[in-house]
Amino acid sequence: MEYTTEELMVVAAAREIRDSEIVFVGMRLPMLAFCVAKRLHAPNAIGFFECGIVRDEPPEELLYTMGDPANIAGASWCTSTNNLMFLMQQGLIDIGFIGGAEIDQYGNVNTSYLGDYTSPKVKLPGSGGAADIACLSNRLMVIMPHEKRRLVKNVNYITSPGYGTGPGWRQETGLPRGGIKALITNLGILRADKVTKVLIVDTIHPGISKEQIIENTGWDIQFSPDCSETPPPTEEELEVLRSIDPKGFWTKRQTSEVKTPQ
Amino acid sequence: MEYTTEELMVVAAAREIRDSEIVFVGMRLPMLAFCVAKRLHAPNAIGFFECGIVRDEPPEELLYTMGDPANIAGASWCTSTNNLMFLMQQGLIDIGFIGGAEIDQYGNVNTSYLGDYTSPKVKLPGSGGAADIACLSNRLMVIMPHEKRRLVKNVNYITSPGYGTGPGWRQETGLPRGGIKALITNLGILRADKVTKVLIVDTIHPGISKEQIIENTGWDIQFSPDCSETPPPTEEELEVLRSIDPKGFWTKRQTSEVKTPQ
Amino acid sequence: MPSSKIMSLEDAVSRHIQNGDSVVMGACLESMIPFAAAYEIVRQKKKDLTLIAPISDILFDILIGAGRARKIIAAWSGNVSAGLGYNYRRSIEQGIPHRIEVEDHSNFSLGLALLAGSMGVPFLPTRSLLGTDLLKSNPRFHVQSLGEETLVYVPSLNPDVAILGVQRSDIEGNAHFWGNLGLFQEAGMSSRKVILLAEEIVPKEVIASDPNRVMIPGFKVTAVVHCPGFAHPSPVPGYYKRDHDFFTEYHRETKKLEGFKNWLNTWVISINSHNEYLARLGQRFEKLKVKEPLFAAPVNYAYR
Amino acid sequence: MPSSKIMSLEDAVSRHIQNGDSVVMGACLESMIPFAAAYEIVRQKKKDLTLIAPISDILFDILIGAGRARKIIAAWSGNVSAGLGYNYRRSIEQGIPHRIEVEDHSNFSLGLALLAGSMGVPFLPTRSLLGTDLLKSNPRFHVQSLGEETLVYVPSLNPDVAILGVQRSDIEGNAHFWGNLGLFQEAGMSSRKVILLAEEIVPKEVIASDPNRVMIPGFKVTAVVHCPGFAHPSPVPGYYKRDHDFFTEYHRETKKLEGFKNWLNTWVISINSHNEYLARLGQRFEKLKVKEPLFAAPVNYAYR
Repeated sequence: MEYTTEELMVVAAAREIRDSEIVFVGMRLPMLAFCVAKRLHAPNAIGFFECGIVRDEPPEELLYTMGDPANIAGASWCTSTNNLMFLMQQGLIDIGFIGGAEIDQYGNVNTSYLGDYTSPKVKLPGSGGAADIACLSNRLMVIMPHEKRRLVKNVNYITSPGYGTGPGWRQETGLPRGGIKALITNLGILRADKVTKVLIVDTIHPGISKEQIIENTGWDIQFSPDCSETPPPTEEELEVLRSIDPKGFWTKRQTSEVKTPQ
Repeated sequence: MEYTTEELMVVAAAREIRDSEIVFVGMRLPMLAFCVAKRLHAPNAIGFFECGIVRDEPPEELLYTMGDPANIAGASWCTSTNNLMFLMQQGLIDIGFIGGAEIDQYGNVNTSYLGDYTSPKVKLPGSGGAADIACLSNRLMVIMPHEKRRLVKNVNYITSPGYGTGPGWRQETGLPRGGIKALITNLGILRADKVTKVLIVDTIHPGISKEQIIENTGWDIQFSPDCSETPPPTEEELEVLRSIDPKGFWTKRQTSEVKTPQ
Repeated sequence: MPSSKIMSLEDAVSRHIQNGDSVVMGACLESMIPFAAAYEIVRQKKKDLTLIAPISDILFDILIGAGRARKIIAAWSGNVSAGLGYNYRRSIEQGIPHRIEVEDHSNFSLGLALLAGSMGVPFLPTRSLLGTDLLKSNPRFHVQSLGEETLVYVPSLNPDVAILGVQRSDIEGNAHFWGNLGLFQEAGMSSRKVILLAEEIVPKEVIASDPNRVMIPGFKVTAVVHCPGFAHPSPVPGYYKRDHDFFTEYHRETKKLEGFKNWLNTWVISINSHNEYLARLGQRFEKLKVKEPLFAAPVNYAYR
Repeated sequence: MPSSKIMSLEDAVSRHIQNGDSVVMGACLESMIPFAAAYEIVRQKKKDLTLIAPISDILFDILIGAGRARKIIAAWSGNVSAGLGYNYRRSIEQGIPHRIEVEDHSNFSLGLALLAGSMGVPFLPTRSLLGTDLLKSNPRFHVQSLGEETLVYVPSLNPDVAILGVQRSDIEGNAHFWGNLGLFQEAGMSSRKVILLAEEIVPKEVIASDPNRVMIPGFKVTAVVHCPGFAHPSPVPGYYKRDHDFFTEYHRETKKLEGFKNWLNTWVISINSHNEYLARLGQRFEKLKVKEPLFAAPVNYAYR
């Protein structure tokens, strides 16, 4: 079956969610990933939406924002943003998803300012709940386009901390847990090296070359010794995904280059 | 009209509530006082019940506890104990009522331990919300039987602070506001001297002598230069009160000595 | 797919309460107090419990008298409509059946302690309790100056178990609660395990039809017990009234130790189950049940 | 006896929002955002406002572009379903129409700041934000060691005014709210004044029939505005859906300053009232209204 890069990214994200986990769901691709996981391998996963919604069933309509009334109807809990953040601060959130404008070799994400924050070149929207998810969840997942200007050696503003300056940094900083578990891009999946905490390539998406990844990464990117190809979406995964987003609003089936499985 | 001492105490307490005030209502006599005030001179008063209830209409039945379902039906807000305490901590509660086992010359109330708290002679029930009301409300009202063993020079355990050791003590202690406004007993009404902060007699109930008050007070009790007689309940006040507690459950009309107005 | 958490009261107490546990026993002050669970704790002879609640009417007095408590963390312990708790006094004043420890709180400070536990922070600041001797008798409070201000830092509590009552729950522990909240939500969110006692078990769709009525998420719930009448003699809004006489009788009958032993035998030990308890109450409980429905205005969650 | 707080949107904005005020503009993130009040603020040329919200979709971008804001205290500002906010960027990057100040927050830290204000304490502690540069760009955060732990102390916020939307209110400001809460309750409790925009005004008895559905007490409410459609283009559960296209169009049309000026003139300045705005929307708004009722399960508050 043919699929788009975005579909591959959603499926890759879905595979990171294990059954019965509590997931801090971001909008767009993570929302779809949560729904795919629920329908396939993680039927008991629970979704937290930071506007104050907890769901154990996917909503009946495609969401444009997490506050759409379709996300409220049939929710298992409607409550305050604070109550959900409290539970995350307790350590009860297994996995959280965020996006970003920039990410660096240690998985630190910037969604606030490009350039000096006192007189920035570009003002980005800001943290939302991303800083909280990066600080307090057990495993942080980041989803971003793979471009040299986005995957930079060091971000100049940390909105959402990964491993900071390397091993031991989170503990020294006082963060209670967590750290970046994977960066899913349109070219591959990167994970932190166990020793150095620098992001290295774990799998490369079908049809993508190592050179493309090197060219599009802003630091001297390394490849895991076990580096392999990202398994393409299965027919089942695609079917479920397309039943959730039939028009491909978030997965760009209308506009994006369509891939044929290798 | 005849009335009991308890009826006089309720009416005296009701008179302390001004219109549109927010009242932290205790159980028993203060509950009745709030209802009397609402029906007569303070129709817009609002009652806070620490179990998490706010009312702007009295309940339709006599309450035995503030958590009786009759107190929930028709409430204007059912919420958490914390939310009500938060608003009090902000300074929004005008007047709060408590009872006590012991009170001293500075209006400090003990409802915790008689004797050394490490091996007390008598274990009392404890603070409940009384300590919070005494610390955080704008005006504290205490209602107690007038006995020498209860009105003592110094309590040996402060559950609910009045003026501590005298002028300036609340400020030095860090308390943001408040202090005892009146102590209503079965013999009279005591208020803090403006300068010394010691409780002195403001009014004496009808039929009670100064000597009775002196005999039943554990410190060298003084009388205000303006000391007068507590105005007896009016017919209207008694009618309203008896419509709320028709059997005199809380005002002991069955058991208590009945007074004839002087 | 959803796995049921339904179990009997006996199993819930037996499996999920260990000797030495800290247990929130009701958190709504005078209503919805889980007496049925307290009685079962007595029957199963659980011991060395640390009991936590702002005010739980005579429930603490019963458990103290029955020798089940090592310690209480509370703002108030007695008999709300009738007066003092005699077992509490006997324990502290005379060491009968043994002397329990007391961690003194006010309603607010206990609320903050459970909220801090819910939030996952070590303390919360307050302006309450300044100048009180609770700061001496409970050395866990910490007074801190901050610029020109003085605050009390209230340390967090994360109880081992919360036993909480609700009107209705589904089999997974998604539940509806209404009435005054007390510290219900803070107790549920801060505790490691939650045992729900429910007047009714309803389909999941009933709960999901009104997610704003849910106070704690189903995934925090460990066990769901279908236990109509669980709160007697305390009330459940929409279900039954408070049995005022029961509290008055308890007060009268437990003044002497012998009297309490008789009371405990009559109402707890000689009874094998909650159903037998209800049977013993008989018409007395029937009379407490509400007869005049009073429905909330409809709420529409329409989204299309 | 109850005194009515009902007033027109024009009066509520005119009387209760002063130049220089700090104003919470919606607290539920993507839903129930009080756009009608924002438009009226633009028409009345209120200025030097400090805008507070975790996320209020394009509402901040509109007010920034219209020159009404001096400062924003927020976690996120942009266009949730369509991307960046161009006026926000123009203000910070180019000083157009003037450069606003930004007090950086995360959703959680803003939630804690408003909660601290609600609680009446100067700060609340958190483990979030450690290691982030929000601690640098917002110097009001304070990092504190406590034994072996490190905490961030988030300073309290007490806004001058909260403008909040609800489904229904009585004339005194007792109101029912349902759906995701966001920071609704914290915003209402912490603010000195509260302006409620309500889809419906209902008799007091309707609200009193379900006191658990009330989020902030009526006495905290300063003004009640009957303003059906107040949240358009954001949604109100049970009333109308989100107008996704409106956000997409805004994004497309406001990329250039001229485009924003046209947009503002079309949708705000050339319109005299909220009713005219609804009339301009016409069938577009009708189509957003929900058509399939979805009622919550009944709840019985019976007490006798």
